[in-house]
Amino acid sequence: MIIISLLSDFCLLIGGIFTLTGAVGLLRLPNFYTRLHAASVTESLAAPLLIIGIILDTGFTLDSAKLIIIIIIMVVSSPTITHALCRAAAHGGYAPDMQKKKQRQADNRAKEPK
Amino acid sequence: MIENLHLLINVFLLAFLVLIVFAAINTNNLFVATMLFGIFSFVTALLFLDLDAVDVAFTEAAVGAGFTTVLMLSALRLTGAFENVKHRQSVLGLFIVVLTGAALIYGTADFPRMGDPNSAVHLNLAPEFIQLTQEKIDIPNVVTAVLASFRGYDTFGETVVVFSAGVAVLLLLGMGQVEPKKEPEQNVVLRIVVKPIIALILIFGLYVQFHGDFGAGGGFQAGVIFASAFILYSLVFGESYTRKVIPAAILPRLAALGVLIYGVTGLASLLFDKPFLDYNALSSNPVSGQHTGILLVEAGVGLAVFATVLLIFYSFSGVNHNE
Amino acid sequence: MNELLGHFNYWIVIFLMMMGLYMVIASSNLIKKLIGLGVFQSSVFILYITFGKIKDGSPPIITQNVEIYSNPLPHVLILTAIVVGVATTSVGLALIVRIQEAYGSTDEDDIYDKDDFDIKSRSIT
Amino acid sequence: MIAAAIVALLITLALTLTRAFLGPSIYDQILAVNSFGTKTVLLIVVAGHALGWFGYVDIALMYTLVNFIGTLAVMRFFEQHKPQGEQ
Repeated sequence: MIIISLLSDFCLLIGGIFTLTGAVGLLRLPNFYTRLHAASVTESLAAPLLIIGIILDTGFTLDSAKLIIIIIIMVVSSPTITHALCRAAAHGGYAPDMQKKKQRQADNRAKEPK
Repeated sequence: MIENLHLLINVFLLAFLVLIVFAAINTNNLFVATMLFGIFSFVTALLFLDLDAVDVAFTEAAVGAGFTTVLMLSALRLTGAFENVKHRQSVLGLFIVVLTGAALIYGTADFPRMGDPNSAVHLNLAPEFIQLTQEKIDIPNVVTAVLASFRGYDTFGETVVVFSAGVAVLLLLGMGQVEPKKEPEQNVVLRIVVKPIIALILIFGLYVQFHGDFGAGGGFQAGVIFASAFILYSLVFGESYTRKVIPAAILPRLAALGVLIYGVTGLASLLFDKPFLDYNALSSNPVSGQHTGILLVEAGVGLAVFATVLLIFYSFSGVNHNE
Repeated sequence: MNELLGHFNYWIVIFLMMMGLYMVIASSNLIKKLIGLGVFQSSVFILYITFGKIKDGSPPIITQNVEIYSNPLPHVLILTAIVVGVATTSVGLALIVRIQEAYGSTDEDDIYDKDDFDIKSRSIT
Repeated sequence: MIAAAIVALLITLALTLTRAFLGPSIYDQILAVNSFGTKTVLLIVVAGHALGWFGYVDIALMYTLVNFIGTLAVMRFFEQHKPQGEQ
């Protein structure tokens, strides 16, 4: 039983670290698409990990069955929302500014020789 | 340890609430204000959960965070999303608000401390209700027992209020028509993901409806959850298809039917020389009579709330703004 | 310190309430006024539920081995109040949509201006 | 360890809320609000287990669904409204 308890603690720890990482990314990264990336990718891993940590602690009950359903919904719905949001942003005139980045690189290259 | 965690969560949630309202005051974009109001409801419900009010948290999450947000958004679609940038000079308003707040905070000095078991609120009525629920009704959830049986008359009034709100919205906006050309664009991923989730929401709604005696849930919440499945369907597949699944004309009748089920359950007890809404009359055994009564009444509430919520949603989405 | 923690919730709730009131007074947009009313409403709900809490109590759902239950009456009251609150909000929103159709604006100042104009033109003709 | 997870989630919520306030574009705010909802579900599950909230699982399930529907509704109505609004 101590192994399950340790495993549960491990899941909670890793899940907590990932959620924090995602939040820092959401706050610090420079533009919308990178923030979307940070928030959604960490979420897909952190959410199941945290809930699995709780499931291991509760044992095999009705509650844990419902928690598994929550995991399934989250794993399906979270990427869907990300996809729809990204699509809406891209179609809504908020396209990623590739041009600018190339421009920036070109500027950097132009600067370097000096 | 657990005490400290309670305190930490409490303080954090209250701070979130204050920050969210500050941001909502400062923004000019009404879309953002509505979204912030949505998460305000979320955090409120979380706070209710920490304060032992499971049923209230459930209702706030379903009704406050879910339905109100959708409703406000569909109103914003018709009215425009931006507020005038000029803010009204309201030194007087600020003065009134500060004065009222100071008076109220002065008043809190006489309040009982939070969680005090000897405060006047807890000494009367509540212990009796808990006692009586165990003796006479024999269902675990005291809130459902008080809601549907002890204060059944009051809940009947509230169901009628919800019904008449639906009628008022119908009178103001009408049911409208939806042109098929206004359908949302095709998004294959959304369509595939949403279908099983709708089925799951419907099953969850039934579970909440019938599990209300034993845990959090009941007619109010189940009605909104059921309606939200159809709202989700119309968000993804388009309004005109939803109107084929549930025709607009049937909804007022369903809402009236729900109120009618409630009323007839009350009248049935009158037939047996008992007071209105006294469910003991419904069966030879008083306790099982109560069970039957609560089941019927909750079904009526669920049906009425479901139909009214969907009716209001149809009314808002049926208005054609640009004509 | 104990005294402070015992009343902390009430103070924040009143602060929230006043912010909702300020939103109703200060913003001229009708929808924002409704949001302010919603904030006010929710803070009253929190106040009631705070009254119902008993320290170390558990939710009012009867289970074995539990002695203290929190007060179920505020819960019942607030549960129905939430649903009725949404019903009234929806009627308010419907009224705002009609105002938008009639006046072309949901801003209170614009609506007053248009009303004045109409009265004047009627008096001229 | 469960306490640490709760603290991590609370800090996460605070950071996410900051992004929801800062913007700068509406899509950032939608993203932050959706992320806030998901983190709330996680907080309910973890804190509910640690503090013994009754019936927290049902409410977490409800929140997941409401969050999904709410975010979809925001995006749908924002798209529909777009032609009129300025940004």
